[in-house]
Amino acid sequence: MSKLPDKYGHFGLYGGRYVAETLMPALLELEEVYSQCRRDSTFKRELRALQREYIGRPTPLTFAARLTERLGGAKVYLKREDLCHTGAHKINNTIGQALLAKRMGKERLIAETGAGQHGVATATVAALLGFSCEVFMGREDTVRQAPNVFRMRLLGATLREVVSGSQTLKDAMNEALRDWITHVAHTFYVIGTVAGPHPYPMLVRDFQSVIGRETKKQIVQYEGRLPDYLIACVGGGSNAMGLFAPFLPETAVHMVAVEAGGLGAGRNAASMANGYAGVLHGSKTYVLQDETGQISATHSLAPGLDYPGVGPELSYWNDQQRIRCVTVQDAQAVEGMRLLAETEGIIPALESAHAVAHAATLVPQLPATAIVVINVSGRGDKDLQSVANFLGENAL
Amino acid sequence: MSKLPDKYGHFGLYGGRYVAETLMPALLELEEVYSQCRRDSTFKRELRALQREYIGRPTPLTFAARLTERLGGAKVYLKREDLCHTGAHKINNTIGQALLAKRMGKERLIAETGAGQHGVATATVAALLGFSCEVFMGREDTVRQAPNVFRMRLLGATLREVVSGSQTLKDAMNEALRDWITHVAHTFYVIGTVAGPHPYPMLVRDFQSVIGRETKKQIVQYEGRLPDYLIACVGGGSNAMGLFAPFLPETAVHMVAVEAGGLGAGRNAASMANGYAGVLHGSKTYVLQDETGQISATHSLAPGLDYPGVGPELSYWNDQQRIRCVTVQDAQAVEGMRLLAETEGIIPALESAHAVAHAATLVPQLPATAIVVINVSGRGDKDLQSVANFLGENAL
Amino acid sequence: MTRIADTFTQLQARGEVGLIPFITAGDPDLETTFALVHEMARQGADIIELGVPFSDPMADGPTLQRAAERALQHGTSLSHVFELVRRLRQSLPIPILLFGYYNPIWRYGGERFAADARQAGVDGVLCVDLPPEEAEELKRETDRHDLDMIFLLAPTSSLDRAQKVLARARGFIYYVAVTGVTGVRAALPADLSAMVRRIRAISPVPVGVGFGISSAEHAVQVAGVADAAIVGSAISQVIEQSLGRPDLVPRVGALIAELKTALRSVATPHDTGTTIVSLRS
Amino acid sequence: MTRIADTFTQLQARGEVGLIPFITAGDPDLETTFALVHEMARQGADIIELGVPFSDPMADGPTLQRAAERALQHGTSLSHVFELVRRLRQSLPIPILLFGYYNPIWRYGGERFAADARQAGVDGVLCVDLPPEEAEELKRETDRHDLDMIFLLAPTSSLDRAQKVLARARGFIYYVAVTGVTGVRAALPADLSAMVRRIRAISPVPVGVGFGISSAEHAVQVAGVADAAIVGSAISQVIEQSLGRPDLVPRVGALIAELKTALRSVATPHDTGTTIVSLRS
Ligand SMILES: Cc1ncc(COP(=O)(O)O)c(C=O)c1O
Ligand SMILES: Cc1ncc(COP(=O)(O)O)c(C=O)c1O
Repeated sequence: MSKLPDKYGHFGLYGGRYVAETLMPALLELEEVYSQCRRDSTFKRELRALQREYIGRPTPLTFAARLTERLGGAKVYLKREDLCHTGAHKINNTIGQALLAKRMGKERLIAETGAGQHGVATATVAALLGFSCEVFMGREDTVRQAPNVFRMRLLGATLREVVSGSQTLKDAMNEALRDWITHVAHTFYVIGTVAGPHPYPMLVRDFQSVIGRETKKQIVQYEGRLPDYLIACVGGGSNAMGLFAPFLPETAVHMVAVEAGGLGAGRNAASMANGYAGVLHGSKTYVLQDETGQISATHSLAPGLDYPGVGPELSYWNDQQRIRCVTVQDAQAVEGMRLLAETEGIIPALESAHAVAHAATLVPQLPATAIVVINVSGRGDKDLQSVANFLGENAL
Repeated sequence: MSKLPDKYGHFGLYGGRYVAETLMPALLELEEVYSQCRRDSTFKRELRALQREYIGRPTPLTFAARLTERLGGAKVYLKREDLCHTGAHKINNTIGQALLAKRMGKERLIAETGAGQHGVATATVAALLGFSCEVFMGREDTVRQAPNVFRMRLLGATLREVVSGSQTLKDAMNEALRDWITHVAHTFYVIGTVAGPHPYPMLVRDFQSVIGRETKKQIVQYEGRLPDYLIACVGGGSNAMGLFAPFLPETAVHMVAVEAGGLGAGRNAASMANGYAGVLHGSKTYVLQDETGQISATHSLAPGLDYPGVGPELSYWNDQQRIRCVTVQDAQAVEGMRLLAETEGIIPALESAHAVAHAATLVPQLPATAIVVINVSGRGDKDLQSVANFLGENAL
Repeated sequence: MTRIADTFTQLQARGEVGLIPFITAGDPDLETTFALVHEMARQGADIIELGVPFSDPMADGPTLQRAAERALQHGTSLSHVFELVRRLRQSLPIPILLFGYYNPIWRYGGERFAADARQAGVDGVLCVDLPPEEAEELKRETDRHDLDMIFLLAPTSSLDRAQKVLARARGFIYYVAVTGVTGVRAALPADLSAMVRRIRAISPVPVGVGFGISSAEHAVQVAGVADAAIVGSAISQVIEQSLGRPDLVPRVGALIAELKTALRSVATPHDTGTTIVSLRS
Repeated sequence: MTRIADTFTQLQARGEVGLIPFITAGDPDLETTFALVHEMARQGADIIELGVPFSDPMADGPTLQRAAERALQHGTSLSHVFELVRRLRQSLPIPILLFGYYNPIWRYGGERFAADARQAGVDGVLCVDLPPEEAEELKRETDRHDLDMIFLLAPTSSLDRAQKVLARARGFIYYVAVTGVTGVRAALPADLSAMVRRIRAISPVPVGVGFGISSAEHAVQVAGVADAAIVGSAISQVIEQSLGRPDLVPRVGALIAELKTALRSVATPHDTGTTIVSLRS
């Protein structure tokens, strides 16, 4: 694990704990409990058992033969987080946090969700471990991710539709924080990405790092060496950090973070490409905002990327130029989804399709000896309706 | 592997090859190719690699702690076919058949589908291995499983909506057979279950037996012994035979096949419970039919069970009383779905929910020392809309 | 010698190619079927193929699917078909062949089926989905009751397989003209004649050709090589187009007459005498 | 000595509990805010808390969220707020405290913010989401420009943490009355008085209590233990209910008068002299 963040939760300029005083004690307690648990072999054993026997880890690293052939450049491998229980990498994190919540004696989990994947993953672990659960979701997202709303309900969670602000992920997170401030004594807030106040960016990264650790082992097994490129989409950055973190010391491995270019200038969610350092939801990081510091409305067809911030650690590595940040627009992402579906029989989530779309432009420029790993962070089932609408098909 | 069927494809009274003469040469060729492949180490290696690196096998065997506690009887384990790529056990079979098709130099795959799962699984392997693909689906099913229709299209398959007969799975299979008769020279018919003419019931069983082989290894690892009960739902019977087959010689292991009780008498799809021996779609087996031998219309909320026949091997073992056959109705299945969702955070397919629902009545009658394995043959995402409609919720 | 074999002997003696029309019993009702059979016989049909409707006719195209649906709408069953044949037999001299799928027969019971069929006056039976491998049980019964069980060969059959099937043949062999399901087609396969010639060269029984024979031209084409032409969907199409019309029966009659005239215009095929090593050229 | 400290000294001298009303700058427009501040001062407000609107007010309930939305609809920014304060300062003697979230300040630039705030006549600043751990950078600037940076304590704060926060306190300490967000509430927590007493016993600065003080009764309850009562949502509610009405300003004035009267009826709390070992009982 990386030496970052420092003891204040800072990744260089970024990170920290910008929260209401009411929450500070809970964050300090969480930090303390987490630092015990990460050294506790019972905790680690329990986590590993659930990863293996419940989530279905390790997820495969699939050689994409036909995609490789189609793109005509580097060899392409896919890290298959789409095969995780509930359909995305999100559960790697919610399982970990739910185990922490159990340690802390909490009875209730809350979560914000955009795509609904983190909401489903939280509702899932709540059911599994016997917590009550409420999930905050912007009304706009409840419409475009309706099946996930029903999944959460089936899992016994209560859905809290958020009608304030832009009614998307950022507002859901505001509401979740408000609920947490109000019920902090018995409630654990399960944050869905490497954002939020310290220690969340650190612990979510750690729980997601299983992606990168497995990838490292698998690629060495298949190819006898490390990959040249890692590509991951970035909403808050948890699947990206999960893949990247174990490779950070390997300086020959290039890392590409793909942000949501949405519909182009002014209608996107590319916080690192288009944002400025700022403070949102508890940490300092790149934030899409206007010149007076008001947070911008964002757009991405991929609801999991439709967020004006990004995890502070990504901001840090971006400044360090350890990771390179690119953008992919809605239409390209849909093409990326089709490309992977038609060549490999894998329908990626729209979020992950951003990574595929970038690979489609990068890979042809690389020599055949190069190796590229794309993180397929989730499956696309949740996006079928939006893509059908986008394509103007009424066939769904 | 079992010594059944005999060289004519007979399981006792059942099975065989009841097809138009046009198809006989293709079936004989398939039998021949399959008998080579099952002894061919290259084929086996290729299949195993795809199982591991593409499907995501082995799937976990998950101990269901909270379900066990809730039911208050035997210990319950779940075999997690819901974690297979594309969301159900169906792909275990389509991968195998697609590899055979490649061996045979075919260019085109066709398939029938009810729930859409087998159609998606076939479209998936077609994309993966570069076949063209057409999937036959009854119009009624295209409506109730709309997301799967869109998935198949994204995967590049052509959907053939079937408007003849009852417009469900049985009619889709008729149409697929008609297409096959017409294009048999370059087309491989990927049958989705252990039904159809010999050698399909045998080869589908063999490809699905990976479920039971893994389960056997896993339960011995966890419990040091074999389970007392295996429970699986039965549409055509592929997930059931896949789980049961490797346990057939273990006479202490009880096997329960759960058929679709639908809405009760006259509106169900329980072929073994309510049918008579007959000939449908190429083999002799239990078939729901009237006294003049016309095939009955069936009903199940679970489209994958909504079929008037059953694999011939199940008919055989049912007569032998090696497996016990029970029925579960629509409403109980929906309760089974909720039960597993709320206690374990796993939303099973409506088909698999039949097995869960039976477990809910069986498990409380067993001692705490008993061990039950439920085959969670698929995940429920495809069923959310039907269940919402069934429950009268408009919240989806 | 059965009535079917007898018919072919007479045809050969007359130097004629047989016409075997197919209609579905009960389409649109049994009375019309009764009238149709008589009319077809009058217009020159040599053998009547009577379809036993089945709910899941997997070898049939849309035309015959719809014919079966019409017949099943008022519950036409095997018993009804036997009753129809019994009535027809009182005045019909030509052979009647039942054509259908195995399940209704199996459900009726093979032994009972054969006995009742014979007793009603049926001459032969053809199950589309009962290849020789699965036919033994039923064939034992039909043989015992001296019914001809008719087997099929198809464009996909190998020489090996043809020999195996022909070894069991009785009455005649039904050669499926097209790789496909029943239904009218614009053209027959280019290699049809060659295939039929080869089969005929090794067949101990006459060869009828069916599936896709949709016009007088097709009939003529077949007549050059086969012992009989079997016409199904084309007739059912006329029935469908004439539903509810008073002239349904004469319209079908006219088609039969036209087909028969076309067939009579062609000379019977003669044995080629070639040694067959492969069915497919 | 800053104007805020000064105000508390005077209040103590008069044996009075202070009233600190909160309104959002620019709600519904800056002219109204100007009028409201003057009216509130006239009706007895001791310090004015002026909200700087932020798009994502994560510690606020619906009432103050809507107030901020109204202010942002016509783009109220920090520059506008400074301009407003500059105008107010021409005739307003009482302290003005800016209340808001950190991002608009950070984006404005901490140094520039402190300089411009001081220059406009601002006396203190409170960032809801800037706990002492993260405040150092900004505090350096506000200290340099002699602005009071106000910190908060909450019902969840431990004694340890309270001591740490109090060590950095300037002006007064803001005690959050409820575990929750801003907003009117039917009742205050039962242990509120005990908690405030304990904090006051160890605080080097006066203690104001806010969040949820919604009525004269609440104000009286707080007045028994605290140095000042902070009232926000209750006022914004009146503003919201009076939108578009000519008497918006006097209606708010009436509420302030009522609250002030209630507070005046209560004697200032006296030091309890207890040794505090834990904040929570
Ligand atoms: C499948 C998938 N990928 C990616 C994301 C983006 O989140 P993160 O950047 O934290 O991985 C989401 C968020 O919902 C998601 O569902
Ligand atoms: C998830 C699932 N389970 C079970 C079935 C039933 O098929 P079988 O009995 O062949 O396993 C289906 C069929 O579509 C299915 O999708």
